[in-house]
Amino acid sequence: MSGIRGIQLSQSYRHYQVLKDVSFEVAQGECYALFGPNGAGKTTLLKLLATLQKPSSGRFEMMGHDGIRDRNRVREFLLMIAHGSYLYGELDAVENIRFALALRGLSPDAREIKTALDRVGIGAFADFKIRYFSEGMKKRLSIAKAILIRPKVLLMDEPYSSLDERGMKLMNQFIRESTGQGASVLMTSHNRVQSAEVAGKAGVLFQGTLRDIAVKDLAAAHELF
Amino acid sequence: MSGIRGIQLSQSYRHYQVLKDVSFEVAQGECYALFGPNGAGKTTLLKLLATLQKPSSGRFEMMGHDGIRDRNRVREFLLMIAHGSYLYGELDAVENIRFALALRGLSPDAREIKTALDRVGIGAFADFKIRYFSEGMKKRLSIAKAILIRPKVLLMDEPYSSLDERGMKLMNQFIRESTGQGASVLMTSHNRVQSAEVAGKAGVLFQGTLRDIAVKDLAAAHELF
Amino acid sequence: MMIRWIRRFEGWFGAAGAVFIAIGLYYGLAASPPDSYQGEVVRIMYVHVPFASTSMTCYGVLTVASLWYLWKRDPLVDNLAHASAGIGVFFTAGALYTGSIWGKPTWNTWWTWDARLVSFTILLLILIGYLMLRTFIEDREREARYAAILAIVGAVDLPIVHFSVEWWRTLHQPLSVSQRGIAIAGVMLYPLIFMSIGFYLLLTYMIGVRTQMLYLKQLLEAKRGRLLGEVHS
Amino acid sequence: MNFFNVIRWLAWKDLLSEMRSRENISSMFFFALIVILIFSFSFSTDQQTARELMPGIMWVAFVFTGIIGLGKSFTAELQNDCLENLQMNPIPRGAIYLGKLASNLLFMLIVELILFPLFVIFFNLDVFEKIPLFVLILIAGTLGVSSVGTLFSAMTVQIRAREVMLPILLLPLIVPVMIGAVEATGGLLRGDPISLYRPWIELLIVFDVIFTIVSFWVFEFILDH
Amino acid sequence: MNFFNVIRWLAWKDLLSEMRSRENISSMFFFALIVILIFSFSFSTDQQTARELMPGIMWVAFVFTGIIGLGKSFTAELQNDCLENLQMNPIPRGAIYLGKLASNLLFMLIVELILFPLFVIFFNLDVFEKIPLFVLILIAGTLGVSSVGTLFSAMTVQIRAREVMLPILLLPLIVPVMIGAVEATGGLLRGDPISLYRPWIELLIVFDVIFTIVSFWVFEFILDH
Ligand code: HEM
Ligand SMILES: Nc1ncnc2c1ncn2[C@@H]1O[C@H](COP(=O)(O)OP(=O)(O)OP(=O)(O)O)[C@@H](O)[C@H]1O
Ligand SMILES: Nc1ncnc2c1ncn2[C@@H]1O[C@H](COP(=O)(O)OP(=O)(O)OP(=O)(O)O)[C@@H](O)[C@H]1O
Ligand SMILES: [Mg+2]
Ligand SMILES: [Mg+2]
Repeated sequence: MSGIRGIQLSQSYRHYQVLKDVSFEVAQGECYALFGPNGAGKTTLLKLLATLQKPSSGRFEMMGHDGIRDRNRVREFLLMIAHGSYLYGELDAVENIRFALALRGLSPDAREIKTALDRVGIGAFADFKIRYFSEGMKKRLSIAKAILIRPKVLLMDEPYSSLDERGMKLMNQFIRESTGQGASVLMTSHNRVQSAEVAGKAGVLFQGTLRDIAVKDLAAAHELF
Repeated sequence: MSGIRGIQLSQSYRHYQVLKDVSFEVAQGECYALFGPNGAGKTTLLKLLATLQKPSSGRFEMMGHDGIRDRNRVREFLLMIAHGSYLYGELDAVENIRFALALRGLSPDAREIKTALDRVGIGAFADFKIRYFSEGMKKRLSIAKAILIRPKVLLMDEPYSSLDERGMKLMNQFIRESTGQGASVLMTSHNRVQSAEVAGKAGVLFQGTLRDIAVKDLAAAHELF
Repeated sequence: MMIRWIRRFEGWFGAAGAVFIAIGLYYGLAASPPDSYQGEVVRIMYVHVPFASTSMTCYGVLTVASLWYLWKRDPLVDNLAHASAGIGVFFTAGALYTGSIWGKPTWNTWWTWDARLVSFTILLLILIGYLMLRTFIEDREREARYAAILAIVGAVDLPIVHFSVEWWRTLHQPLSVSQRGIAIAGVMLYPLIFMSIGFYLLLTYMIGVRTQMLYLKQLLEAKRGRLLGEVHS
Repeated sequence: MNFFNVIRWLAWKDLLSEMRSRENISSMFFFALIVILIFSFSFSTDQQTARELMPGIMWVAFVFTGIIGLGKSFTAELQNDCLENLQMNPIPRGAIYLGKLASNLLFMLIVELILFPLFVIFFNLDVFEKIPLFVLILIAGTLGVSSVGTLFSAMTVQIRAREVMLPILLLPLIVPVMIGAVEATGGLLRGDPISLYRPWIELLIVFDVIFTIVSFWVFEFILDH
Repeated sequence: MNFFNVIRWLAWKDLLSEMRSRENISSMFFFALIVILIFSFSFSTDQQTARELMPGIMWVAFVFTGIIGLGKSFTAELQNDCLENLQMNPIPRGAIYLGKLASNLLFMLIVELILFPLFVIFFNLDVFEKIPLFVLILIAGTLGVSSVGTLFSAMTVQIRAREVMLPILLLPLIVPVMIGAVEATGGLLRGDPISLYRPWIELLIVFDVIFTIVSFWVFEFILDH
């Protein structure tokens, strides 16, 4: 049973077909890195998989469950880390984590939360309102949340963006840990160097279609698209 | 006369002092790359220089003009490229460019605009509403705008973020061209590799203070902060 | 400079205010006779009128301080404006409160849609709006700037509100009860004068204390900020 | 995931945010106050007419204030894409509805109860022995507004022109609620025998029940494709 | 940079956006329509009272509609941080004010003129020979609302709780406008001799002049530190 399996997914907008019969598979414990030019449809693909919009045609499965029919099942597995940080400005870091976890039926104790925040380097800001966080600090908080949730399927839209170098390392460490525990990770990225460190599989989305590439090609100098 | 000169700039927020007596200088035709951990105050520094907020203390000059007293003069020189793209969702790419340039008293002809859009690779989307643009496409449009405006001082907050590789190259090409024509560029970045290609000078903002580093250190593997 | 000045004199103002008010209360409650029309109720006048006029003065201070702030950008002047708005709410509410207590026996209603009442209520609303605006802005400098703008625009507006409302009501119908004709003479004048002077001294004292408090709070925040900056990053 | 837990956490989050920022309740209160004053100004020619119009003025003010509160209820979820997050989480949509309804209803009722003494003063009412019935009418009317209101607020927040679309869609639907509430309040204040305005209260309750059930049921289709 | 050019371009941009999306005018129109209906429902006891209340109803509806339009005017500038961009550009702040005032005034007047025939029908008015004077009152009242309104809209858009703070700050200040407009309209419709309501029209004009000048002057401090 694979972690994520996309089967001929298509998405059209009013003027324009963005995804054309995209199929792919991410095994459990595997990280798939998705590249592609600006406007290729990477974010669109992630949104489909996150059950945020319905594909124009095609279907997908997560942990063996149909992503459209059984979407409430699928939602128990997946976690998305995207440009929006899903945080409430008036609550502080700890309260935001509590709330996010409560929605999944989890109630971590204060020590666990503290450990996670320390690990991502924002322990000192635990009682700061999110409104005052910088972009990178919000991203780090998202990692802390993911550490505590331990999802089976991780969808990440440009995970490295707005993170500093230590932050990127942290992110990769977290991805490696997740895959180590059997999670499937699908990420989009423009950062080949960082992605190459964790990706087990890679693909390029170009003109609506997905083409697999070798991970070692990521390190090579030539252009992907 | 230097392009940008910061003199003991400090910024405190209600709870918190972010910048402490930061001084630096960017000559004309020079590109300064600013690094620093998440939450160091890089974005804050750029906002001060862009005349968007007033420093708690200290002052700065651009092209010899005082940035606080003569801020209307300074605004004629500077252009900021930041996370927000400064674009109107209901207008298309060309109209957005026209509007942005009109505010500076420029009125480019259709051919010029077309050339700039083609150069940044979104010529085909010239009459698309911005609302439908992906993150990277918006960033590219910002570059096109900058190409047409040719500012004397360029402030850029994470210029490479959400650009694909070709986009990053484009950005560097544009930066080199600008400095070649005597512009001063100040950018923040988490991407050492790309920045090293264009930066003539670099600094690290850490715990509120700015420390100059050698550009060749950017390529080296050790940690900056 | 100014803050030292405030600190030196405010105590005297407070003490003098208390003395004047005490004398005024004595005269007003004990030594003056009841009014021939209104009886004992008239004694509310001795607090109502000072309340009303001090609250107008508060808005005056607020306006001047706001203009001054936009011109010089002195944070202390902003504190003064902030303080006078807060104190202004207190005195305005006091005037409304005593007025409506007075209204119940004389006009036989707590409230009527009369010119003065309405324009005064609008004064209160502007002051409260001013304070709310301040709480909804994080940035100190912007908070001061926007608040000053609101105060100035309100200052232009208040006379217009007052006069237009007055025209409106007088154009259409006579005031339900005309109370302007109380003969203020002799025994009733003295307590009023004492109370008024006392209220003005008290006002000065309160604004002084509050300004100083806001100023110190700001200093403290800045100091704490510098410390936090060292701890955190 | 426990249904009632989700409701509790959602309401907790809204109440906590409110206690932090004190935005909603204080601003709704003053908005209502000002609306009442403005109405009284524009409509009241004499004391007698003013008292006759009072139930109308009161309910129009409550409904407008409610609409402002309802609008903010879901726009608060737009920051950092929090709404998408709710959508992606494995929680019953109905629980989201009830959680939001609870906090909306609570905010509105608090504001109305603070305003009530002012009405008594402004309009010289004499209602002290009628308070229980009055509170019943208040709750019934407010629930009628906020049950559909919460539904529509979730809907309009995801479309363009949201600030206007909420009142445009909501107001026509709640006309019966308004009529019922105005008539019942009028009857009560005039001191009519209860048998005269009892049908209006019954109408309100019928509406409440129908609206809440229907909204609860269709809410699923608003937050999910 | 030419002062009038900036005004022209700002208004052009707003009108173009409006023509594209047709958001403001159509939604303001329906909002006003519904408000009027709701009022008529809640207040009308008999035909005679309804006609007497009509100027009040009309102006309350216009003012609330105007507030909605004013609110959107600057929130539209928040998308993609466009407001920051206006602030960073070397353009006179007064020109921004007048440009925005122009488009706001225009939108409001268009809506009011579309609604007017409906009033004539609903309330059985007989005004055909009075139309020029009526339009004068309309323009004077609307300018009074939108002159301060544009100022406050720029202010509140940059703070928390903006949706509520705009009416909270604006409504008390425009009480004289409302009174003047209601009285003048009432006098006109009742067929009073002009000398009776002429002072109200004068009040409106005085208010317009004072407020436009004051707002123009202080606007500078809103968009600049
Ligand atoms: C809520 C109700 C009331 C409010 C808001 C109110 C407000 C005011 C205001 C603003 C002033 C002007 C102060 C100044 O110009 O310095 C004033 C003065 C005065 N009020 Fe009231 N008032 C109220 C009720 C009453 C009542 C019920 C009475 C008497 C029956 C009364 C009698 C007076 C008198 C005698 C003065 C001073 C004389 C004058 O300047 O005209 N007021 N009040
Ligand atoms: N709602 C929409 N309506 C019409 N077109 C859309 C819509 N949303 C996205 N698009 C178009 O779909 C294409 C893909 O967008 P998407 O955001 O998925 O790109 P992306 O691969 O994530 O790009 P980037 O690397 O720049 O983030 C773009 O060309 C965009 O213009
Ligand atoms: N309005 C504000 N009020 C209080 N604190 C703020 C405010 N804005 C920013 N900060 C704080 O200032 C610090 C610097 O923020 P800034 O956005 O400048 O960081 P940055 O260097 O750009 O970080 P990143 O790399 O993550 O973008 C952060 O700790 C942030 O919490
Ligand atoms: Mg994307
Ligand atoms: Mg930043």
